[in-house]
Amino acid sequence: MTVGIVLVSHSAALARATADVAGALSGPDVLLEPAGGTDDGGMGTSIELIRSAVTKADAGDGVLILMDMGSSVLTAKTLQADLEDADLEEDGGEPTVRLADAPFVEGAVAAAVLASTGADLEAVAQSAEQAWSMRKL
Amino acid sequence: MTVGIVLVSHSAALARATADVAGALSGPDVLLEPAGGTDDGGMGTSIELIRSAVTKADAGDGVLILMDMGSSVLTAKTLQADLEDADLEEDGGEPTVRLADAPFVEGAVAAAVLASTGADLEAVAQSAEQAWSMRKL
Amino acid sequence: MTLDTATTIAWITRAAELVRADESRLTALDAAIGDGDHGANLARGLAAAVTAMGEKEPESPGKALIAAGRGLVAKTGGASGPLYGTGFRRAGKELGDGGDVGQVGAALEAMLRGIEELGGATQGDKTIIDALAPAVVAFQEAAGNGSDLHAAAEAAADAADAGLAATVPLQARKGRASYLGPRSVGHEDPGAASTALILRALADVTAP
Amino acid sequence: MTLDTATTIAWITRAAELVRADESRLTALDAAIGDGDHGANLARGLAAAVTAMGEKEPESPGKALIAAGRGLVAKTGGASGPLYGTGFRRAGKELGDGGDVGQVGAALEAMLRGIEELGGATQGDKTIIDALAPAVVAFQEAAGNGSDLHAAAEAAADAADAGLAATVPLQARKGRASYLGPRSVGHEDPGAASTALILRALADVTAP
Ligand SMILES: Nc1ncnc2c1ncn2[C@@H]1O[C@H](COP(=O)(O)OP(=O)(O)O)[C@@H](O)[C@H]1O
Ligand SMILES: Nc1ncnc2c1ncn2[C@@H]1O[C@H](COP(=O)(O)OP(=O)(O)O)[C@@H](O)[C@H]1O
Ligand SMILES: [Mg+2]
Ligand SMILES: [Mg+2]
Ligand SMILES: [Mg+2]
Ligand SMILES: [Mg+2]
Repeated sequence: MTVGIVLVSHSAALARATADVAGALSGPDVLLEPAGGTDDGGMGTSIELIRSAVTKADAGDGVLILMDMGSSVLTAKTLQADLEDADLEEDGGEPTVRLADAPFVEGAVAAAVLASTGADLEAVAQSAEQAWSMRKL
Repeated sequence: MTVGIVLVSHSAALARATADVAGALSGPDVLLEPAGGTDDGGMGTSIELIRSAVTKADAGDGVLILMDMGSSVLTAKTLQADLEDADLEEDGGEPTVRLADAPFVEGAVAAAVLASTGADLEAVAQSAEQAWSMRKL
Repeated sequence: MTLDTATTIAWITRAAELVRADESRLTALDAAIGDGDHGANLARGLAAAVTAMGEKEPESPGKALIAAGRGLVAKTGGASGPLYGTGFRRAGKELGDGGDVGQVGAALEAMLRGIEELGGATQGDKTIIDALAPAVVAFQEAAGNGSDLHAAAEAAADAADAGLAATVPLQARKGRASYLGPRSVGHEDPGAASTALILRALADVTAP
Repeated sequence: MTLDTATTIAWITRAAELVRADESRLTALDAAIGDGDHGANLARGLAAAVTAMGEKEPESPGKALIAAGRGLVAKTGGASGPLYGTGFRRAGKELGDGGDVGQVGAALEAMLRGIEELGGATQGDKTIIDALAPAVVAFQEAAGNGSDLHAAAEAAADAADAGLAATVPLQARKGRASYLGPRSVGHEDPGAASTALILRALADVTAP
């Protein structure tokens, strides 16, 4: 079992760099997909970029989505509602997604490392969310 | 008064992208300096890159340093000790630095926005540190 | 008159026109307390909404609003995209095949609830809600007093304008502007301003 | 013999040799529970330490260690850089112009305290401390029992080797490896391994 991780940011560069930092710790088995910026590369959020990142990250064990702030959060929530609707209306084949309420970088690192151990979606989500209580000094 | 901000990460790309995201909210008056990676561009931390970022970010009102994790934290602490030593031994002209115990991206955004209001170093540091208690969902 | 499919399409098309005409004003408002992209975001999002309705050839007012909502979500790029997009989709689900003044009032209320649920804002937070909530109240009050669709939409648009004006002294508690704390005081909220245009567009297209 | 300036420079130069010779072993240990750069990091850092001592032409053992510490901090690039760098600088300050077995014991203890303070690790966290702490105890015990500098350094190096071996069953609680949780169990800690080499280098250069 390997949970996938999607990183949603206003900034394509921030999503990509965070995926690289977390991937350096988790190793290559965890699919970390950045979904930053608008579909034309500007600052903002694109539901279609997030949707295709979710598809890429999903290996059948579910996908955890981390968001930086503002429109990233609102767009990820909207996608989640969409996928749940589609799952009800259609064949039920949509990936299971869980949104993480977590600090972006610290949550991504914690989630990626735990995902690399084969933990399930709920456990990976909790490790990201517990990153609010980590301290650095 | 404008407090400067230095972003220390293992990854040059992460430090730079975080500076850009925070700068988009704070506007051009706040000096946000990335100090990511080693001095030859690899993953890691360089005390000399941090030192020169601190010098660039300092406008005389002090500099807040945010770190992502691990060696970023240890190297920033070592630089702070160095600067304090130098200040005692020499002419006292070293910049005042304060390390923030904060989530990297969320702390940088909060600090940059508050710095743009002309708040002092301690207030800017506290706004970064309070970012541990923000929630997204 | 009722809000039939053609009028619904005309509403969103008119909203796109009004937003495009005022794009630079909306952008200036967002530059003051946000990141200066609200005008461009919503002009792009509403253009996509119009295109989506054109492609879908919806056979009911409700389906037209759902298509518009999808276009908005897909292309706006900022916080206002998922908010308005979710709002229009909720309104469309509520509206279905209907379109009399009472049904439109219920649809606007569903839009309000959808935006509240997604964004977590309440009145006074200096957002879309500060224009939309009083507009819904005014619409339903007018409808309750026997007004026709146009008169109710006029009342809603006027209430939205008043709600927009009332955002000036507020401190933002949601969205990007909330990062500014007290510095967000003294400006109109860009999202409240675009909401006022969307309701004005409804009044325009329902005029006899 | 005492640890004079030339012997101090020889110590760090020998440590650089031992680390370079075992660079791939250290890297493999770090690849298992970290990011696989400890060998390269420390080879680069100790080379810089040797260069820094050469440039500084230090006139005391203490100043030699301080120069080495600065080189390590400047060039290592990983967590071990500030840790060893701070450790050697603290050791240098403690050592000053001295160099008898008691003074070297005190300097090693200052190194340990400096690393503990900076990194916040204690014995059992699967770090440098797990090799250095028992080494300091063994050195001071040997010195207290009348051993000369070489014998005390041998005792310290042997204790560091034992401390390294004892890191295998531990779960890391500091540094990158701590992210792995239980998966960090079953491997030697790379920092403890390099500490053992640094102490072995001291035994080598103090041999009669
Ligand atoms: N949580 C929220 N609830 C309601 N409205 C919100 C919320 N967050 C932001 N808004 C509205 O969105 C507007 C900004 O939209 P826009 O500029 O398009 O997005 P962004 O802030 O991502 O650049 C704000 O003026 C505000 O009215
Ligand atoms: N807080 C700490 N206290 C003591 N030693 C530590 C600490 N953090 C890391 N280390 C040591 O550093 C070693 C890793 O060093 P290195 O690979 O050079 O750095 P990085 O982890 O930044 O890549 C670990 O094996 C451990 O012994
Ligand atoms: Mg905006
Ligand atoms: Mg924006
Ligand atoms: Mg390493
Ligand atoms: Mg490293």
